[in-house]
Amino acid sequence: MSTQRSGTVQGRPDLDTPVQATCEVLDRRREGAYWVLSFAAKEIAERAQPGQFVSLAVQSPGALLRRPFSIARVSQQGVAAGTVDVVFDAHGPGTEWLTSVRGHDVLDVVGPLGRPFPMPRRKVGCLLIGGGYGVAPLLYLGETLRREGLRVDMIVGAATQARLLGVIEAKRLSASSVFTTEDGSYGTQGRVTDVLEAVVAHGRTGVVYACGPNAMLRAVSERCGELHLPVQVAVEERMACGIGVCFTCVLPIRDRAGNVHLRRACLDGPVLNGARIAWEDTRYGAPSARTPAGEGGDA
Amino acid sequence: MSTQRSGTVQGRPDLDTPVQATCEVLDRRREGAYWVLSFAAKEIAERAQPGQFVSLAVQSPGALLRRPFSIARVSQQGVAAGTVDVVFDAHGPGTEWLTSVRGHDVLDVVGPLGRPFPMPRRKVGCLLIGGGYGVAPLLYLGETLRREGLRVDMIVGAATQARLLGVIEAKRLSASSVFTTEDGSYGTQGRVTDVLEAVVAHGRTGVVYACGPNAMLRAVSERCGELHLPVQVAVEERMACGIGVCFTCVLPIRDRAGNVHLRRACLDGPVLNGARIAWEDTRYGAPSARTPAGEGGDA
Amino acid sequence: MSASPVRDQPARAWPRRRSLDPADVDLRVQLAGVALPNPITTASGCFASGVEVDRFYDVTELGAIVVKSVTREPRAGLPTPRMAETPSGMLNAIGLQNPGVDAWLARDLPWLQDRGARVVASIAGNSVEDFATVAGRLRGQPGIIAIEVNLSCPNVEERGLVFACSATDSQEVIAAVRAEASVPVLAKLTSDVTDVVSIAEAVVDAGADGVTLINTLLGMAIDPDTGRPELWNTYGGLSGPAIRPVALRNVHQVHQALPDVPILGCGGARTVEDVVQFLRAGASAVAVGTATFVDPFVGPRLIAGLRTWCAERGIAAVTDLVGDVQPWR
Amino acid sequence: MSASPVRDQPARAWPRRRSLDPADVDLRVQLAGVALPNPITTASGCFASGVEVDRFYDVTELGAIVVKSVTREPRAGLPTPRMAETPSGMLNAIGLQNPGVDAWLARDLPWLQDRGARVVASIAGNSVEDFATVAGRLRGQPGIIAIEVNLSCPNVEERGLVFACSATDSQEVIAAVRAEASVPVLAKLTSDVTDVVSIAEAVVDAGADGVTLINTLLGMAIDPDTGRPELWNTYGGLSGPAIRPVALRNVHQVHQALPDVPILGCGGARTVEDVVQFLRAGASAVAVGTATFVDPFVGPRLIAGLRTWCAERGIAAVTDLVGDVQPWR
Ligand SMILES: Cc1cc2nc3c(=O)[nH]c(=O)nc-3n(C[C@H](O)[C@H](O)[C@H](O)COP(=O)(O)OP(=O)(O)OC[C@H]3O[C@@H](n4cnc5c(N)ncnc54)[C@H](O)[C@@H]3O)c2cc1C
Ligand SMILES: Cc1cc2nc3c(=O)[nH]c(=O)nc-3n(C[C@H](O)[C@H](O)[C@H](O)COP(=O)(O)OP(=O)(O)OC[C@H]3O[C@@H](n4cnc5c(N)ncnc54)[C@H](O)[C@@H]3O)c2cc1C
Ligand SMILES: Cc1cc2nc3c(=O)[nH]c(=O)nc-3n(C[C@H](O)[C@H](O)[C@H](O)COP(=O)(O)O)c2cc1C
Ligand SMILES: Cc1cc2nc3c(=O)[nH]c(=O)nc-3n(C[C@H](O)[C@H](O)[C@H](O)COP(=O)(O)O)c2cc1C
Ligand code: FES
Ligand code: FES
Repeated sequence: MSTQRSGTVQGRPDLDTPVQATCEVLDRRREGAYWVLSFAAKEIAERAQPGQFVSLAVQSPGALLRRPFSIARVSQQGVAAGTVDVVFDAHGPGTEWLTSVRGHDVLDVVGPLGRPFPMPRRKVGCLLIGGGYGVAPLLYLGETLRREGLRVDMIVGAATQARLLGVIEAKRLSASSVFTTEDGSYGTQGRVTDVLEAVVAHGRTGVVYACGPNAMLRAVSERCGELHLPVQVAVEERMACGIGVCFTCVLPIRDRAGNVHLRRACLDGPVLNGARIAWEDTRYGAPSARTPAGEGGDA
Repeated sequence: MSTQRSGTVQGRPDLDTPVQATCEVLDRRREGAYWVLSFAAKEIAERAQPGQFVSLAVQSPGALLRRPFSIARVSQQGVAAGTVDVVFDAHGPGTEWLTSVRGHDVLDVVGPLGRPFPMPRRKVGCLLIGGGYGVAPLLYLGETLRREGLRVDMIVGAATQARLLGVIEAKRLSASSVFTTEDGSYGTQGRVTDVLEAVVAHGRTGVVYACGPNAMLRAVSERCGELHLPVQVAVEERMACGIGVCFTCVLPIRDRAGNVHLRRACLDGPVLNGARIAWEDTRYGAPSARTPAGEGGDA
Repeated sequence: MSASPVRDQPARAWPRRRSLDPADVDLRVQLAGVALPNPITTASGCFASGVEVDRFYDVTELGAIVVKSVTREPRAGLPTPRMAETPSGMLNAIGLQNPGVDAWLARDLPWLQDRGARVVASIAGNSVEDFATVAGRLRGQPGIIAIEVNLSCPNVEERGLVFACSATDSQEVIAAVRAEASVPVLAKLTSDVTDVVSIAEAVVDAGADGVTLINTLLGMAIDPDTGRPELWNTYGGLSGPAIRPVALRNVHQVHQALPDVPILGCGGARTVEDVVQFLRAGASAVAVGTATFVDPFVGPRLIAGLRTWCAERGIAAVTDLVGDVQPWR
Repeated sequence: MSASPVRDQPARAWPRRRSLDPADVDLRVQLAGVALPNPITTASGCFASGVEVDRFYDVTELGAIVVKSVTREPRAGLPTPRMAETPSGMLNAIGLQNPGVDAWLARDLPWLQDRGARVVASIAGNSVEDFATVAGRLRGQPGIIAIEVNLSCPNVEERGLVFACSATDSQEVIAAVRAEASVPVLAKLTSDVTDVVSIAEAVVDAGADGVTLINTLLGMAIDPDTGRPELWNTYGGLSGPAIRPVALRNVHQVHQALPDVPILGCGGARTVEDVVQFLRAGASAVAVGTATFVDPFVGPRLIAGLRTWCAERGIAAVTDLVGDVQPWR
């Protein structure tokens, strides 16, 4: 039985286009160092795929722009059908404001947005590597891969135990799971890349999916390159619009001919082929940013 | 027994200076067309006098400035000691936001601010004339006058019955009370000034106190002038600071020598001698604003 | 009686007229001789090429679509970070990323033409010749109803000084574009000048059929912790509701000085009330930029909202509002 | 690892230093040769004469008190409405209401002197002679540590053009004030010019010991219903957080061009992070205006907050921050 609890919805009826909806908040709870927000968004739930994101209007004073969050879970069946979850880290005014919403409050949501994780074309082992709240969309992806009958292994990393997300779900979901913390407070001390090669060997990995800080995604992409493993990463870049109209969220992507183009992370991503990102032209995870020369002030 | 429920308080210990306090919201309820907001503000309650106001920080998006509201009631005794009430009309973003606060929310309040209604120096009949939400501070004043053993009569006016505030309290408080509505939906059809002279004669009025739209205050002041009655009015003017530092809230006041000076309504008012206001130099209640020539753009 | 005395006692209130059926409100406007079905357009650089928002609604509902500025050659644009949020606004430094005029004509314009959109082509360059060349390429293209000349570009021949900061530089560009263009030409000006009226006069003298006011304000933000500018480019353009008062002032100043010059108002418009302010200040149409980032449906919402707003007040034609300011003195 | 990759991966992060005891942080700064105990001052016209806020806290805690601009003769100022709220900002048109320099010296200054406040006298006028006369009256007054010259006034001898919009007009005023003044002179400039650096150079050449950047931006708002400007004066000055990116850009531009010229930063500062941005952009001290309207205690809050902020980051002296921007390229 499905309960339709969302409010006004604007958009085209096509299932491959995003909508704008006013959504009733169902729950907002803590999960370790993070917050989980659930809201009723039938039209978004039925369109969503793992790796896509939603953008939420926030009401903190002076805040103008929406805030993008990966879709962490959607419920298709039962009384919770049409529910969308996001997991977030409260660290700035917009996310702090989100911790203050309560059940029955109404949120203005646009989504689902962006390119989802592509499903493997063959039956291969899938290694999911998540850092911090980046684990959230991977748990959603993992469920989907499992439903397709694929083997899932996981590496979950964070700075410290409190910031490790989804330990129980990861264990439940995957054939094997390895946890890393930088301070060694849980699992292996170190970073996700320190254990990557061992897990790949062990899990007969055919494709890697990763989400987390861009510096981590760079390290993972580079390691996968060395191991000749395909890798799909869900990136983050500051987004003014999230819908492809502002060109603030670009990343340098190498085409087949080797030429680098700046592509919109909100439209061509957030899931991108990690091997195609010209990481050396970004400001992520390297001592100094090497970037194409710009042509001065913008209008 | 007094319960101290307010949060941080900043300010000097002197009872004649305002403070800034974070105050717990106790209640927010509808009253006719208006809203009543009660919050715990011990230091403000013990300093407050009728006619003074508080200024509340509002969190509506993009709003910068505080919103001024007359103090409608303070509780000095019992479990509610230290409670301050304001009555407001929700018509713009800031006041709309205020309707969304709930019990246990915390408000940032500065007050009490401004010059209160002066108590009569002799035992005279006091006529209180309120329009719309302007009745709120007069009920507070009426209680105080009654405690001093003075006769209180009231005229309460509004556009229509739903916007008549404090009908029951006015009846309880005053020796006589007259109600006017512009559409005749309750009491006498017309305006407060239409019944003023009759009430004055009947109540042996020695002083008039008024609060309401400035155009009403002008009409009341002019009528009292003709009747040679002292009149104290609590005015409204757009206030950026409420504490006397910005000079945005000025009104033209005639000194004893007849010279007009622009005085700050937040500091020299909001209660002013209605006979001293050079109403003809304001934009209130007259077909065209006659004003001193300005000297061009400001810095 | 109980309402705000500050708000409700204007010496001359809008005459109370009978409200109308919203369907009877005439939203049509003329912008520099071009007929638009309503006064709501996009702002250049805030709507990409049109397809992106067409996923949400039929973008041909808009009065016109002002597309992202195109240049003679393709441009990669600037490295990230390209944006930072500021109080009620945002800074951007995109660096005019665009595929170049030829690719735009080949890949982006045909879709807009097919859909029947009214396209305002925005053009940018770093020399008079750049602008003239791009304008020439656009000549005779169906669907392009006007050219907007983005003068907020550094002039490489004048030590990088922005064209819109110099009356003579602006004039040269506009004259060259005017000579090439087969449609009305709008000069898009910046507020970052001492005297916007003199620049507006100059471009009109040079043949501009109207002006767009305003582009972003030059601004900056710094990460307090690291000391890094929030934008790779150090400086960027400030847009959004924060700049609306400045935009309205520019529109009003130019309209007072040059009442016959059509103005496309731009800068921080987000609500119906904002649009009405722009029209009253003297704009014939209003370009909406940053608000689209916040609300993809802002265009149709403003069109419908403006219709209702006018109907409730008995305003039969939106053009009645244009330039209608009632000074206090 | 889980924190924002955008924020947390600067190519050169602030070197991690041991945190300090807040009491050990040195907040003292020099502004145009004047020693201040901390870099927080008031902005002219946003603190009246000082007594008003002294009801809340001891105003001598402030680095300095910049008082409301005074003129040769008393001024009544403009009729109301004098203010309108805008997104994250406000417009004002007060018209320099002040009692005149003689009454100010007789009635307001003595209180500040008695309290031992460090007073920056702000002066305004409509002719070079006006400014010179006022500056002369202030000569030798104890407690006045500097004079700030409000150049955002119309010059009646030049068809009402604002002094700060013309390099030569500004120069004449500053030279005349410099000749009369016995204390350092700060020229307060506007951002509403094509090239703020050239105006800053001009006033420094004329003898200014420093510059205050920026005054309000010229803006406008209209009541959509009535068509009346929200301000009696039609135009007014935009202030508050909305303009902070513009203010920071002005400070940075002038500091880059004239690194030895002391700058009093002003425009939209409200939080400790804002103050740090101004210092990094190149300001030696920061004047807080509109924020006082919102929070009467903003001054002491920023002083204490800055101390803690520096202590947590191991920054021993606030002067270490001045001008410390790390460009991306
Ligand atoms: C595609 C995508 C998916 C994301 N998914 C999640 C998620 O599932 N959970 C989660 O906690 N966070 C997620 N983020 C990051 C999240 O959007 C930011 O943490 C949030 O916008 C911060 O807002 P704020 O007001 O709290 O902080 P502020 O730092 O004050 O934000 C100021 C501005 O910077 C932008 N910004 C700040 N941090 C980031 C960031 N890391 N990435 C992009 N923009 C940023 C904000 O959107 C805003 O415009 C995602 C970001 C992107 C781009
Ligand atoms: C001394 C004083 C006492 C007041 N007491 C009360 C009261 O007891 N109950 C009540 O409902 N209202 C009272 N008001 C009016 C109240 O302050 C405004 O209704 C409120 O500020 C409107 O805010 P808004 O955001 O909802 O509306 P908006 O109209 O969007 O406000 C925009 C700006 O205009 C100002 N403004 C708008 N209306 C007024 C007004 N009438 N007077 C002054 N400034 C205004 C706001 O403060 C704000 O800065 C009082 C005003 C003053 C000056
Ligand atoms: C991300 C972004 C990109 C922009 N690109 C352009 C551009 O290419 N050409 C142009 O003339 N203006 C450009 N602008 C300026 C806008 O067209 C508009 O003038 C400005 O943003 C003010 O309007 P707004 O506040 O409604 O956004 C851009 C603005 C933004 C925010
Ligand atoms: C109400 C008001 C009055 C002002 N009066 C003056 C003035 O008399 N002289 C002056 O130089 N600046 C004056 N200013 C400008 C401020 O000093 C300051 O430059 C500007 O407001 C920007 O800073 P802020 O955003 O911190 O307010 C005034 C500003 C406001 C808001
Ligand atoms: S966020 Fe606007 S294009 Fe990607
Ligand atoms: S409101 Fe600022 S002086 Fe009265």
